[in-house]
Amino acid sequence: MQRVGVFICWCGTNISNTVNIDEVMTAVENMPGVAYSKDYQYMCSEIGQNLVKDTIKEHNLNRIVVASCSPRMHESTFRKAAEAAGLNPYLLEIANIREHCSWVHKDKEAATQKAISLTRAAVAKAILNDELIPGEVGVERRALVIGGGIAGIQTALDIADAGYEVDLVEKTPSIGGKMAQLDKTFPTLDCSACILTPKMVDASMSSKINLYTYSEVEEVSGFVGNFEVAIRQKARSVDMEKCTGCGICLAKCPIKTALSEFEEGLSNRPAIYTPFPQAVPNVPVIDRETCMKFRTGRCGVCEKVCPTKAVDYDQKDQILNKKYGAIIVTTGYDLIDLDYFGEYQYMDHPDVITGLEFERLVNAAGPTGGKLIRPSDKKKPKKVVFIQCVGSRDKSDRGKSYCSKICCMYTAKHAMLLKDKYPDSEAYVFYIDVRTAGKGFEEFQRRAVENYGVNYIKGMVGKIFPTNNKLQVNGVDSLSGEILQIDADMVVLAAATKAKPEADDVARMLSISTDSDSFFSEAHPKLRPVETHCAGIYLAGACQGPKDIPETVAQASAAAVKAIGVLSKSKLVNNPCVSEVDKSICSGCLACADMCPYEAISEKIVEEKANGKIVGRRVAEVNETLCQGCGGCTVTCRPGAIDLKGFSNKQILAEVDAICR
Amino acid sequence: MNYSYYPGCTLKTKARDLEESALNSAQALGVNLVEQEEWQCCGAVYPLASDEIATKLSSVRSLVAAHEKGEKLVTLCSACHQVIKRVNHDMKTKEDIRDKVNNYLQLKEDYQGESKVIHYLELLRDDIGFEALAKKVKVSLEGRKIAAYYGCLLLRPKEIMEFDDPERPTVLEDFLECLGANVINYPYKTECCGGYLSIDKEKVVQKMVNNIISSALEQGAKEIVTACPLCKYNLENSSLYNKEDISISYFTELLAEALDVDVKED
Amino acid sequence: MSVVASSTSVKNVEEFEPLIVAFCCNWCSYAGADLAGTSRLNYPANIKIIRVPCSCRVNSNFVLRAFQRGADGVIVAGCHPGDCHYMTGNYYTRRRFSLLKNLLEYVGIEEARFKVDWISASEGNKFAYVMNDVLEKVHKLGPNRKLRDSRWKR
Amino acid sequence: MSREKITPDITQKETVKISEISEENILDCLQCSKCTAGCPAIHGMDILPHQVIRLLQLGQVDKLLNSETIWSCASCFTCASRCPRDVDISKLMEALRLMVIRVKGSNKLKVEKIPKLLQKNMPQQGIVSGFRKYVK
Repeated sequence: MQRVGVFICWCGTNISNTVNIDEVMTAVENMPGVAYSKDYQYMCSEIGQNLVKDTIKEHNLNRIVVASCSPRMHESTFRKAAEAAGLNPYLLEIANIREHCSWVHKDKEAATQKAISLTRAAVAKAILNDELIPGEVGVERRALVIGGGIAGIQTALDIADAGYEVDLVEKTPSIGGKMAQLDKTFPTLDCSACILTPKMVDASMSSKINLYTYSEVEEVSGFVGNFEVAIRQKARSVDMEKCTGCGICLAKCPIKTALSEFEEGLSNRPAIYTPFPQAVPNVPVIDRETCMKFRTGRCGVCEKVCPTKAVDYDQKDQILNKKYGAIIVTTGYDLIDLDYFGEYQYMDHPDVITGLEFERLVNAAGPTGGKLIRPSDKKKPKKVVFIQCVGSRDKSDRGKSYCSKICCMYTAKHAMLLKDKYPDSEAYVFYIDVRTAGKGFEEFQRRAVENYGVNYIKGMVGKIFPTNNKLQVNGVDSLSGEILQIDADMVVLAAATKAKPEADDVARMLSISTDSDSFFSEAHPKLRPVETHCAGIYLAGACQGPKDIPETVAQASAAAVKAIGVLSKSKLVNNPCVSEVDKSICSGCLACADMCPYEAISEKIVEEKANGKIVGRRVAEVNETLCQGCGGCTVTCRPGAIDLKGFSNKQILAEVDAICR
Repeated sequence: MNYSYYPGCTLKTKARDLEESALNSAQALGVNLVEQEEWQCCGAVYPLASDEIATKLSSVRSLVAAHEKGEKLVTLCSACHQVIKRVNHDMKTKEDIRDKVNNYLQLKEDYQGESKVIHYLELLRDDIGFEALAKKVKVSLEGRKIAAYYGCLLLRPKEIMEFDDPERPTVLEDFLECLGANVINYPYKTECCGGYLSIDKEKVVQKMVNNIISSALEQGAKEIVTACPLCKYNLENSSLYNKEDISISYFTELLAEALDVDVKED
Repeated sequence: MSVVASSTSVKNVEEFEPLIVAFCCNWCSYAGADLAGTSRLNYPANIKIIRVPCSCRVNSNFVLRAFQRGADGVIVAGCHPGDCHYMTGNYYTRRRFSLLKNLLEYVGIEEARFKVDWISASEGNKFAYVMNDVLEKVHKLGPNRKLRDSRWKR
Repeated sequence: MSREKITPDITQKETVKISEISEENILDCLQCSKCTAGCPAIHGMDILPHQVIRLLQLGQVDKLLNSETIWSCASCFTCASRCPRDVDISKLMEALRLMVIRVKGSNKLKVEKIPKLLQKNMPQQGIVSGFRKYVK
């Protein structure tokens, strides 16, 4: 005889404002199987949980239904409470009367009736719940970090520091990411390279960290604790072991005209190149698209000049297959394309640049050696206009509807860097709003205004009209209503940030989700900010949403802790909601095995007596450690021999019946 | 190839040069622009109010006529082009307008925006192709410093006009280039000339057209081409306008000239 | 019309209150429904959600049973094709239910009563939209009588 | 300047009518003022385009109906095509003009003016546009 206890949560007023708790209580008391029911203001609080625990014992309850918020929120909380009271945690069901009821309905009567209906369904299901015992599975105690920017580097260092092996996969020839391209960092104005390069070196020197640069993750399968990953190491055409990084090949390469990706196209690089002098590893790659040897078969200079014979034109891509316990995604961001913002002349005038290009132009190691000059005529700019929100907070098809978060701060930084270099120059910043939420951020921006005399103009720029040697910027000061026309020497655009173009593919490969802007979705916007919905896969940095360096690093360390949490366990418990085969009615057709995406179902020969003889009969068998519990096989099964524990046919039909009553 | 051709009011009166040069050059290119029967004035401006249906009817009549003949509908005047294209877009995408218009017109078959409306420039670019056009040029415009003036109606709104990038269009420049001209680029080419404001806001229009002409002059242009009679009128009323310094003509006039087609002088 | 609105005795007996059962996959659509909740988007209370691990867990039986027991509409919602948490589950959903749709059409169930859609965890808006849309269409169609088991009274 | 009591109100009749005619959502605007910054006819306006929307958001339709701005807009769609919030201000301007001229006897273009315009060789297209924009 099942004795169901039903606990109804008010969630303060979140539920009780729209759902008449008393009416639900009365209805629940009359539901078949319900032995006890109780409502409370905050069921998830300690008192609420104790209430559940105590009444389980007191009233000898053997099935529990909690009508409260989404099971995605507190199912595990209440399962733990049930377990503490000596009940198998899988005997508990949640009725979602907050997210699916009180928060989406206004009519109290209708919401109350729906809450009753949902609770009735949960009770009907709970009555059919069975005790489930999770299996155990071993953990591959190694982590994979995808993306070698500051987020990836920090995560890898933290995991390595805890004593676990980490593989760091980076698509470009060097780790460092966007941060390596920056000149100074806000709000302290310390040099980006000075704080980043030591970390890059640490990562390469760590015995626990394996760097796979110029590599891409190609395939991911498996699950938490046991991911199987294929990594493509692209052919570098240079032997990593033999190369000493002397750089002779770079100097001798006859091709000098490829655009440097690292310098944002502001300078050229040879066909054999390292992205920047402090690259880690300091081993060049040959860009086969531009290399003469690869294009025409003639040349071979680099091979001839290499003192260690490291150049290898025949090198091929290699696929590495490795296993990992946890994966951290740190793939970063890009700036949007400005092709459709013709009014800013970015595509048509060399003196209109992006913020990232400005970073390179002021950087001592940049294309101008740190001399801030106009790209067109190499002259000192006297008047520089900075335009914020180029494509940010823009819901038209040209831009992104979100705030890019970093531009207000870096624009203030750029204006100060300009004034530092040329105190007699003028800086104008067009903004919609200045957003400086962050420690020391407001003070930093005010310093630009108060100490540096940067002109902040609340308003936008309509269009830039290039005249013979100036950029005539037509704008407005919306506070005073003054129409402005500024003859600028240079314009810097704070282009919106966007997710990497490959983000959707990465998400698909990892079975994690993205938001509508292709940023990866965290499991909970507040309480699980670095986890994904896929156990064992974590996020850090701007691949999850626009972020500055301090936030990225904090998130990276948080993701590392989460990963270490997995790696430090010798065994992980499995999801016990897996498929099981009733061998007595299985016909052995194995349609289920064909369908299973995890290859968790295989054939088994069972011996049984038929006409006095022992004969073998083919049936299907589920490997419980491989089964992930999707339940797809249950539908393929013609005799109906496979069922899914925790979501059995009977249970779901009971829910349907209860709802349709 | 046959096209339905919609002339519009001004091309039969003040802008006869635009029509004649276009029709004659089309003939030279083997394109037959057949004037629609009993076309009505499009209204010159697209009715922006959602509750105005009557002012869209004349455009629909032309669209339906072109649809019945199974021909693309070609326009020459920028204003007509915008009005007819936008009305067609409404018929295609806005159910309430479509229902009301069809109820009113009582056609044999409901019209649902099937016709394709193209500007003569689109015909040259997409149907004939500028490369093919370049081969037919008899008198190259080599050495002539010509600036293209788009104005507003051809380009915006871009999702409906689907004509060219509204901020950095190239179709007129590409066109001039294939006639052999020395194309002058200047940033005011997409700025509005003032349009109908010249009726009683002449001062406002003066400033607008002066900006355009001085920018073109600064970049060294000697000629400006346009596709719109009102643009031409406004530009020629600029205080900076002077036939010796800068002449303003329709793009079709240059086309006729390059193809060595006779155009009657008025 | 004599259908009593879903167990609400206070409501006008004549008023048709459709009952719609929605099967939502745990990873996308159920989360999308949660997001609709946290974003306080409104949709009618006539929709009742049943959580399943994956849309491919939904057996055609469940859908038929719901109609039999008096549901006026059924929705099956899963992750977008290509985004299934279990890699390929929703492809099976898509195929299975295009078949079921044919069957339902054959037995005379109006097309609008059964909807399979893809709603991701980030599409709270879409969730509310689909729910409202289905409800509106079912409301126009009136109560489902075709598959209803007469012994089962709602 | 005196302190007037203004309660922001977008539910009043005129604002609702303008929303209906234009089918634009004035609440989408976040006052970036890009419309004003790019408007080529700005020198003929007493109220700037971004202020037009702000006044609509505040429910101050009267001020707009008496402004020069709505008659100085050439409907060139520069603002609409650049608006980061997808607000088509040209439609709002049209709605405001219609609010004025749909009242009997409020036409802005007097027929007596036409012969003079024709004399000046104004293309028919300009005159027809004028009739559509200034006369109902």
